[in-house]
Parts: sequence; structure tokens; C-alpha cells
Amino acid sequence: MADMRVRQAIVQALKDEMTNDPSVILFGEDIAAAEGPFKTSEGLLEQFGPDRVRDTPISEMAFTGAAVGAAMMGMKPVIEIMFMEFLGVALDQLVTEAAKMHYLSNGEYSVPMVVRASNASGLGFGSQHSQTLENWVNATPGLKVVTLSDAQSAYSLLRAAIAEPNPVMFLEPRILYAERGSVDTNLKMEIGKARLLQNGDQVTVVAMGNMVNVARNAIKETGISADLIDLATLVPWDRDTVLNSVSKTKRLVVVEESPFSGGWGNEIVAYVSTQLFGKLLAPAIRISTPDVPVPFSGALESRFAPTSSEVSRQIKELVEKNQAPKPWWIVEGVSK
Amino acid sequence: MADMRVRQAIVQALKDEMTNDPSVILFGEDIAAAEGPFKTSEGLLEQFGPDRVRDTPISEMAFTGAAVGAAMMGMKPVIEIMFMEFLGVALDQLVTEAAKMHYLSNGEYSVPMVVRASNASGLGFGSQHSQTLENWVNATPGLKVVTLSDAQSAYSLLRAAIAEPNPVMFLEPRILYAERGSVDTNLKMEIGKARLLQNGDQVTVVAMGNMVNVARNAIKETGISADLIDLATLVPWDRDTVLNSVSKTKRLVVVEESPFSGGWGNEIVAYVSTQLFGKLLAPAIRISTPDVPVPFSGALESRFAPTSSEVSRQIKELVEKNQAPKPWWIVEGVSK
Amino acid sequence: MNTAIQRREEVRKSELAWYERMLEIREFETQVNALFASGAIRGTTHLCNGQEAVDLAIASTLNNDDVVAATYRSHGIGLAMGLTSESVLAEIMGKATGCAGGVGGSMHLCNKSLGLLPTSAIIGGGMPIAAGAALAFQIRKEKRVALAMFGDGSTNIGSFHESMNLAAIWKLPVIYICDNNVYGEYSRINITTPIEDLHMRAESYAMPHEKVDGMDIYKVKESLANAIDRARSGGGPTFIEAKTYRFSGHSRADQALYRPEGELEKWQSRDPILVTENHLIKAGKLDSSKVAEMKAKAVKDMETTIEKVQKDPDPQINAMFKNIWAVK
Amino acid sequence: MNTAIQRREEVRKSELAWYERMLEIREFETQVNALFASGAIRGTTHLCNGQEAVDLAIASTLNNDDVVAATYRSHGIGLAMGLTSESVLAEIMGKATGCAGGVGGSMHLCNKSLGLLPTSAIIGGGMPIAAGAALAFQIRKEKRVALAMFGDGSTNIGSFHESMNLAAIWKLPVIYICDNNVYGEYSRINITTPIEDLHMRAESYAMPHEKVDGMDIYKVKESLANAIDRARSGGGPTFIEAKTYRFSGHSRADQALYRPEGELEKWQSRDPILVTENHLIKAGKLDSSKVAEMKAKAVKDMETTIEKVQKDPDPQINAMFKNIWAVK
Ligand SMILES: Cc1ncc(C[n+]2csc(CCOP(=O)(O)OP(=O)(O)O)c2C)c(N)n1
Ligand SMILES: Cc1ncc(C[n+]2csc(CCOP(=O)(O)OP(=O)(O)O)c2C)c(N)n1
Ligand SMILES: [Mg+2]
Ligand SMILES: [Mg+2]
Repeated sequence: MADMRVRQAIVQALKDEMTNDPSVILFGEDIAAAEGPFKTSEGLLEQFGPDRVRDTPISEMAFTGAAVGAAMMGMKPVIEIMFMEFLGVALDQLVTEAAKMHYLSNGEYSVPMVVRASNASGLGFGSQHSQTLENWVNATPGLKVVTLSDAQSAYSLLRAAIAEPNPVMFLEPRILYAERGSVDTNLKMEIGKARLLQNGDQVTVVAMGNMVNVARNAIKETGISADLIDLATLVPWDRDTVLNSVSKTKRLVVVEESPFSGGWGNEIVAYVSTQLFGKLLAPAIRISTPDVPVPFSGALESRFAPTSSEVSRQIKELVEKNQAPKPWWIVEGVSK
Repeated sequence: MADMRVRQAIVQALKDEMTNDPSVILFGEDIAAAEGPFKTSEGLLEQFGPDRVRDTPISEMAFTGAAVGAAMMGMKPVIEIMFMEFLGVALDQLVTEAAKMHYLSNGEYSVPMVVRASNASGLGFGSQHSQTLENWVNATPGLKVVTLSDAQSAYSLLRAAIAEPNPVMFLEPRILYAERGSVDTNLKMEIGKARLLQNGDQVTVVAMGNMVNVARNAIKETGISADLIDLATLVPWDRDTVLNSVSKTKRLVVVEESPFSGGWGNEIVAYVSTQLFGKLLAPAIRISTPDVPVPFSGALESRFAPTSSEVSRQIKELVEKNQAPKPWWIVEGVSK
Repeated sequence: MNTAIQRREEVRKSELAWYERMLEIREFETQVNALFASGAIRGTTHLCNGQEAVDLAIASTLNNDDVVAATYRSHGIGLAMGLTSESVLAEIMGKATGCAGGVGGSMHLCNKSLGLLPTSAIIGGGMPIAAGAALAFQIRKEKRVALAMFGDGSTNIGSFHESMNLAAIWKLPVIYICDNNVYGEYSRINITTPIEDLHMRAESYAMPHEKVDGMDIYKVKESLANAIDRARSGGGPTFIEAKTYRFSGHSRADQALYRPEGELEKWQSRDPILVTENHLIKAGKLDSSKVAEMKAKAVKDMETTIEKVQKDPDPQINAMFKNIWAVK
Repeated sequence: MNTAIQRREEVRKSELAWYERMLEIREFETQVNALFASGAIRGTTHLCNGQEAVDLAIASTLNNDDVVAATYRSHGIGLAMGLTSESVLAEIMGKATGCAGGVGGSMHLCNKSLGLLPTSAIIGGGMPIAAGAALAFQIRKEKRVALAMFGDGSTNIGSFHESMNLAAIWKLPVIYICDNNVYGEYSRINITTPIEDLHMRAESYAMPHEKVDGMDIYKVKESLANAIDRARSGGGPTFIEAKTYRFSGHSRADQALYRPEGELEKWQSRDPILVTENHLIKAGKLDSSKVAEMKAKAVKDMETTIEKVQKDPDPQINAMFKNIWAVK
């Protein structure tokens, strides 16, 4: 067990996989000599040399595509998309090429690559550098999607992602890079398995990324007895764990940092509502961001993603009244 | 009232808007001299000249961005992305630039542009030319998303999209281009309004694009009395119309051509399940594609998107048993 | 040795096999066109008539363990590299026996043993992938090369620029070869592109480049051989522009009525098959009776192929669910 | 006339105003840096120290109704074009009084009356947008031009290539100006780009191009004026590479320790402010006491600005919900 920051856990995972497997290579913008804009590749150039750790030009399409090609030739590239938004200039290679290669080659080629990308709000990076954007990669058969929520999952899930024989989108909420946590480097986590972080019986709270931490605090504030599930993998998500939990608690709250309209939480709420029809005590609900671009000003951004007080208010109301609470922007009447 | 093919309705809408408003311009690959790969700009170069109707290089990022810039200067560009997949090389301009310009300019600039794109399966174009991909543009505050389902909506919704002061993603299921229908050129449709196509009381069926037609046939086959709603606008979708209908019928079926995991129908099912909790007779369900890339072979592709027999089977089962039916690939045990 | 590799060996060893293969390809495309017209094939298809010399040059000059990232205009390169007519036609017809089991179709051919990566239907799709394959070879110090093929119109996509730059700065063993067949879909290259000699674009990346007569397999091979040598010996990438011409329309529906008068005929007088034929006749390796015999054989073989493939089974429904996720 | 336009007129009319504005920008960036360091500002910021000549050349040479698509490195061009220090600082501090009401931040400045499009934080974001603005001017036969600014590293993004090609083939009245400040983030340009003179890339598009000393506003203006003339008279786009240097790190956290020894100092000896100063002194428009006075004023003004802006109100919570959807 070691205490480390999330960014260090990422470095450690990369280091351990690179040590074990010479086919693991890294590239991205300023990840080598500068050790990464978020210091997530500290020491790796020095340890593994310039062949395996490379700085790229500002060419996301080219280097994402290069990862596809290298992976098809048996390497395991781990590339860094500095801010998730930059996939907007390179999405083709991930969704339309990488995800379909195994299929289109009749199973002959596979694409064991990992695309790491920082995402989400909270640090004052503005509308074009703060989105979550899971939708861009969701609903793409052939592509797995994973999000870290703490140092342990950073370490264990990134290792699992690198070991995967399929392309994996690995999302790293930027706001967590500096967070500390204890890491057991022997702990394995499986892609496709949710993490049941906390046990309770009144409500199931499902979250991903930093919303896991927000939800944890919110649950504590309410004093309500809750199952807290870190979904961790969005594709393919762990239907069993979620269904089992909600079958027990009979209430579901999804806490997500994505827009009220169209966010990934709809998938969870819809599936559970359909499957457990007639068995729930309260409507399954989502706590999300409002339908707005991420605002810069701290006065606004601090309320953009669900806060623990908003989450605790909604959980409390749901459990007490068995009715769907309204989001804060409706309650406060500020969205019109 | 005129009888025309969907592709002709598109031409007519473009022509009428271009006649009314000299700021409407068109560009895209082979849309001018060749009159469009799907003949959706027939006669327009001849009528409006090469300044307003332009062929572009194979440069989706550049010409999508050019539409953004021209729109900000007061033009109304309508561009054609031949196959929706090609947005994978240009998504940035639509989602990260166009959709946020009004916000980031404090309301000073607006971006009245339309991106037309053909999408969906059924014609043997294979995995990289047959996807629906609504997710790429969903959940993007500032960007509207519309899908035509017949000649009338092709005409009326395209005109509405061009008149919109915001960027609009206008989706055209390719398989419908040759379909005929009667078109009233005086009929206005509003973006954001669903179309209630058929009235019934046992179930509400919500669909978009060609699935509207599939659903219509399916309903007929079952003999069940159903509300059929063409959602038409995905962002912002018409919550009122759907809620009103389901409040009446107490059953909801969403028929969508997008993957079981992550498809847009989750939004509808989740919202309705939450809002009408305790008021439904049966679980709200989705009928979707399986989680596979679009296969080429006719033997496979013919079953990829929901068929009318699959839809009627599921609707019947839902109405009769008030339980969620299993999709065909589970029933037949072929997906493992 | 599987049939595909055997067929590859043929074109790597014998000049006559180039000619034979070109005839096979031409007949294949002719019949595919007819099958489409008759409704026996669905979807779309992009014929390579006029461009066979480039396909054969690539297949016969690369080693078996080199790799090729090609495009939707894939039949010629697939057959040249060694795919059998049966497996290509079956793929185009969506049969279980197709080289991708029928899930790919005309735009997506593939064969790992030949180094034919799944061909991409997205403009610019294969260019960075080839760079990445070359990166793997470079890191592992293998003397293999990757090659990306694409058309003239594709030199206007961002991926072209980024891939060329990346390949150049990393000195990757990759060859970019542009089949300049004068048209991108229905647009003549001059409508979309302000320069004529596309190979000059390599200057932006300090990358060696060359223009070559794409109708003459001997010339294309010479140029390719130099580029391959350079790549294998650590000299980095090369950009080759092969001047060819698309004898058919862009895809099946296209009659290519937009061509300036006489353009097609001018280029047809330099038909790559004719050019090869003349070479071989001059070298005493071919005569007119042999030509007639080989042409007749190509027609006959294709008849047999069609007959066979038409009886091949469709994929079973569970084929749709296979090969989505790789397993360790 | 609003203050912003008045400020724009100043730099369009007087050489001394260029110098004054450069001092203002330099002091602005110095104080922004300090405010970041002190924690008074959140997020990130990209200073333009060393690049002021290009900003002023653009602002003073373009007409008021021309438009500029710039980047996250936006403070200098914003101030040069006429935004007040208050409105820029307020934006950077997320105040309601910011030029984008505080929702934008350091990377997103905007002012329609000045023709400053919302600056983009995406590499390559503004390049096609500028082409599109120019397209509007061309179609409406207005004699306006659009200009896109970007850095050296940004010439490796696909959007650069596509935009240049589109602008060239359509002969759009657009000017592409590359601030080659030697670095893209922490990477020296030679690490990512195989050629040194980036303007040569315009050859791929048969586009006129020029390299210019970016530390000398007079030279940049001359080059720009030619390009603008060409654009206004229907001659199409131009690519200008201004050789400058980034005196600061890439963004606030960056100490730029990766610079080769002496490089910064070499460039600092050609500080654009110094170069302008020398020009003006030589022309008799400035002397050392005036210099001292103007510098002191810049410092004083910025102090006032900071004091004022710090007291400005935060946006109200409903600001988050405004201006998402345009209404007819
Ligand atoms: C990103 C993208 N944009 C557009 C298309 C549609 N498209 C298919 S082929 C083609 C023309 C390509 O021309 P060229 O590069 O000259 O190749 P050729 O077809 O002549 O072999 C176009 C525009 C596509 N497949 N991908
Ligand atoms: C598509 C995209 N990729 C990467 C980035 C991250 N990024 C921001 S600034 C920058 C360096 C740009 O360098 P250059 O073009 O030289 O401009 P400069 O910052 O020197 O003005 C990078 C890589 C981005 N904003 N957008
Ligand atoms: Mg071509
Ligand atoms: Mg730079």
C-alpha cells in the first residue's frame, strides 16, 4: 500500500506495464521531454527511452491513427489526448477505424490501444476544455470506455486497460490528478466490473469519475444508508451489479457530470426502470449538469457539476418522499 | 400538395429558402456540378449560380468550419456531410466551435447554419457508411438535432432548420431518399415539436427517421391501438407531447436505429419512467439494434435495424403481458 | 502455404504473372460491374480499371511481411496482393466465404497473411494507420515497411497532412503512394486543388517525393523499389505520385459524363495492360497468340468464379455478433 | 463610438499609440501573471510577451470591419484591437463585466464591434472559420478581409492544411498569419516539424507567402498591407510567417526550463517594444523622458484597472443559462 496522487498512480501503472511488456509504448503532445502537461508521464522517458516514449506534433488524427496501426502490428500504444475535446479532430480513428478493425478483419487483426484523455470541469478551463463528452465514444461496439475515480482505480483500471486486447477510451477527470489516495499495486480491477464502494439499503447511488467522490460526501451528509457504486466502466457497463443493488435498495440515483439532456445516466435509469418495473419504491432519477456549456467564472462553474449539497438534497428528498426532486436550476428558477 | 421523393422534397426546401433569402448558400462535396451524390441539390447550381452553390475539396473540417465563419457573418450556410461518419473528421467545428459561439460571444454572434448528413443502414454500405451516430451531436447545448422521416418532414423541417438562428444537425436516413410522399409546401413544422402521426390508447410508440415507417407498419400488423409519435427533433426533444401521450396510453415503446447500449432512446425511456413513475401499466421499453457494427451482407443487414415484424412482436408482447419482451437476438440465442 | 500467399509469390516472381493478374483484375471489375447492374450485388463499389499497374507494382515489389493500408477502391490491390477472385467476389456479394466473412463488403477487404489491412472507406483513414504500423517496425527494428495508398482528392484531407508530417519527423519506414487518377468522385482534381503535381506537397515535410508514370508498372516498381530501400535502411518515408486515370465512373452509379471529351480515350491509349503487354512482347516473353489465350483464360476463370460464388452460403445470423471484441 | 472602437482608432492612426499599446499589453501580461501566481485568478492563461508587434500590426492595419480569428493566446490581440484592459482582465477573472460576461475566461475573448471573433482554444479552430467569414465577404462582394492567427505548432494540425487549400481554391479574401514563436507548448518547433520556414507550406496551395521579422511592427505591417491589398482586390489569400519568440512559458505553470541557454536573451535583445521604441526615437517621435513617462503610465493604469476590476461583481447564477440559444 502506498499513498500517492492520482497522477502518480497513472505514472506507476504505465511504468509497471511498460516494465512487464516491451510492446507498451506511449505518445502524445509533450508527454516525453516535458513529462506530460499534467505530469502523468514523469520519469518515463528517462526510464524507457525515446523509442517508447514520444512527443508528437499537434496532430491528434495522425497520432491516434498511428496508435491504431501500431496496435494492429502487435504493439500496445497508450496515447494521451490532453483534453477530451481534442478528440473532436480525431474521433474518426477511434470510433470508425479502431473500434471496427477486429470486425472488418474477420477477427484477424485486433487493436489493443488505450486512449487516455483528461476531461470534466472544475478547474476554470472554460467551455472548450471542460466537457465530459462520454457520448462521443459511447454506443460504439468494439470500443470500451472506462473512467477513473481515485488513485486506486487510476492504477488498477489503467493496467487493466493496457492489458485489454481491444481499444479502450480511458477518461481521467482532470480535477482528480492532484488527489491523494492509497494504492495497492497488487489489486486487480476488471474492465466491465463496477465497484461497490459502500453498502446500504435505502438507495443505490451510481456515479463515475469525480462524481463518485461528490456522491460519497453527499451520502455522508444525508445520513441515509446507501449503496454507492462507482460504475468505472461505461462500456460495457456492469448491469448485474447495478441491478442487484437496486433490487435490494429499490431506489436509484445516478449522479453524473453530463448534461441533463442526453447524458449517459439515461442508459442506467432507462435500463433499471425497465428491468425493475413495478419493483421500485421511487422513480429512478439522474442528478446531472444543466443543459449549458461549461461556464468559466468560478461563481458559475462551482455550480455546474452536481455538488454534494445538491446531491444530498435530492437523495434526501427522493428517499423521504419517493418522488423525483427537481434540479436546483428549476427550484431556484434561474434557468429561464 | 405535390407528390415527390424525399430527395426532391429536400431540393424543393433548399430552392424555396434560397429564393426567399439570398444569404442561404450551399456547399459540400460534389453537390454543385454533380448535383449531390444523392441528388439532393438537383438544379440548384444552375438556378443559383456558382457563388451560392459550391463544390468543396474533400476537407470536412475546413468546409464545416467555413460554414461556421460564414454564418457568423450573417450568411446561412447549408452544408452536406455526405455520410454522417465523415463528421468524425470534423466534429470539432460543430460541437466545440459552432454550438458554443453564441455563448462565448456573450450573445453577440450567432451561427445560423445547417449541417445535412445522410445516415443509417439498409443499403449495403458497410460498417463505416451506415451508422446513425446521433450521440456525436446529442447532449451539446447550443446545437439542435433533427431527423426527417418522410417527404413532408424533409421539406418542412429543412425549411425550419434553415430559418433557425442556431446551428442545426439535420439527419437524413439515406434509405428514404427515394421514398415518395405528398408534400404541402405551405405546411410549417417547428423544430422542437414532435409529430403525433396516429392516435390510439394502448401504447405510445416513439420513433425517428425511417423507424417511424417501420413502427407504423408494425402497429398496423398488430392491430393494437397506438399513438405513433415521430420525435423529429432529438435536441431539444418534445417532452410535452411524449408525456401527454404516455400519460394517456400508459405504455411506451421507443423504436430506434441505434445500439441497445447507449442509444438515444434511453433519454426518452428514462425521462418518461421517472416522470410517470407508478402511472404506467408496463415497463417503458426500447427496440434497438444489437450492439454490433453495421454488417454488410444483406443476410445480416436486413435484421440489423428493427424490422416491422420484430417491432410488432415486441409491441404485442408488451401490451399483452405488460412485461418487457426480450430482443430477437436473445430470443434466438444468436448473440453469444 | 495458403492460396493467397501462393498467388502473391507468383506476382513477386514472374513478369508474366503481372500481366496475367492485371487481366484477371480487369475481367473481375468488368463482371462486378455487370453483376451490380443486374442487381445481383447490393451496396456500392469502386472499380480500379486503369490503375492496375500501381496495384501490381505494389504487390510485386513489397515483401510478404510488409503491410498495405488501402481504400474502398480495393478490388485491384486485393487481387494483386493475392486474394483469390472467389474470396473477393464472395465478400462483395456478402457471402460467408468472403475474405471478411461477408460483414465487410466491397469497401472492406482484408487478409492478415498478405499484410492487407482492412481497407478503409474513410478518406484519410489509412494514412496514419500505415504510419503507426511503420512505427511498430521501427521500434522493433524489423526491416518491414508499411505503405498507404490513396487518391488525388485525398491529399486535401487533414489526415494526409498530419500523417505525412508525423512520418517525416519520426523517419518512419512508410511509403505514401497517391494514385492520381485525375478525379475525386465527380470532381476533376483541378476543381478542388490549386496545384497539379501533388507530390510537391511532400516538400512541406522535407520528405523525398517523386512523380511516376502510373500506367507503366516498370516505372512504378522502380520508384517503389527506391522508396522501399530508403525505408528499410532507415532513411524514412517517401511520397510517390503515380499519374493514372480512372477508366470507370467513381462508383457503380456513375457514368462519368463530366469528363472532357477525348480525355478517357487519350488515357486508354496508355492502358496499363497494353503498356505491360508491349513491354513483354518486346522482351520476347509474350506473343499475340499467348495474349489471346491468357485473355480467354481470364474470362473463363471469372465465369467459373461467379458460378461458384453464387452458390456460396450467406453468413449465418450469428456472424453479425462475432469478432466485435477481441479476446486475449 | 464605444471605447473599444475609439481605442482601435487610436492604433490605426498613430505610431505612438502602437508603442503605448504595446507597453499596456506588456504590463497587462506581467500583472496577469502575478495575479495568477497569487491565486487571484483561476484556470489557465497564455501570455503574449514578445509577440506584441504582430498583434499591433494586425490591429492597426486591418479596417474596423475586417475580422480576426485568434487563439487562446488572446490578451495581446484583444487589447491591440481595442478591448479595454478592464474588460479583458474582468473576463480573465470571471467577472460579469468581462468582454464575454465572465463565461469565457482567458482563452475566449470576443467583441463583435471590433471584429474579434470568439478566440478559440482548439488548435486549428479559427482557421476554417476565418475562411468562412471571408467567403461571406466574397459572396456579398464586400471589400472586407478575414484574418486567422495561430502558432508555429498549429501548422501541423489537419485544419491548417484543409483551410489553406480551401482558401486558395476559392481565392478567399483571408490572411493566414503564423506567429512562429519557436515553441508549441514545451516542444521546440524542430522536434515536431521537419522544416524551419513554415511559410513554405503555402506552396502546397499555390498561395502567396512571405516570411517577416515578427519583432518589427513596421515590417509586419508592410507584409500585411500587401496581403490585405491582394485580398481586397480579389487576389485571394496570403500566408505570412512572422518570426517571433515567446518570452514567457507556454501557460501559467510553465517556467520554460527547456529553452537552450541564451536563446531567450538573444531574442529579448530584439524585443518588439525596444524595436518600436528605437524606430520612434530615430524618427524623432519619442525621447527617453517620454519613454519613462509612458512606461510609468502603463504601470499606473494597470494598477487602477486591477483595483477596479477586483471590485467588479461576479456574474449572477442565471448568466450560466443565457446566450445558449440565439433567438430570431
Ligand atoms: C472523410 C471522407 N469524406 C468523403 C468521403 C466520400 N468519398 C469517397 S471516395 C471520395 C473521392 C476520393 O477521391 P480520390 O482521393 O481521388 O480517390 P479515388 O476515389 O479517385 O480513388 C469521396 C469524396 C469519404 N469516404 N470520407
Ligand atoms: C486540437 C488541440 N490539440 C492540442 C491542444 C493543446 N495546446 C494548446 S496550445 C498548444 C501549443 C500550440 O503551439 P503553437 O501553435 O506554436 O501556438 P503558441 O501556443 O505558441 O501560440 C497545444 C498543443 C489544443 N488546444 N487543441
Ligand atoms: Mg482520384
Ligand atoms: Mg508557438
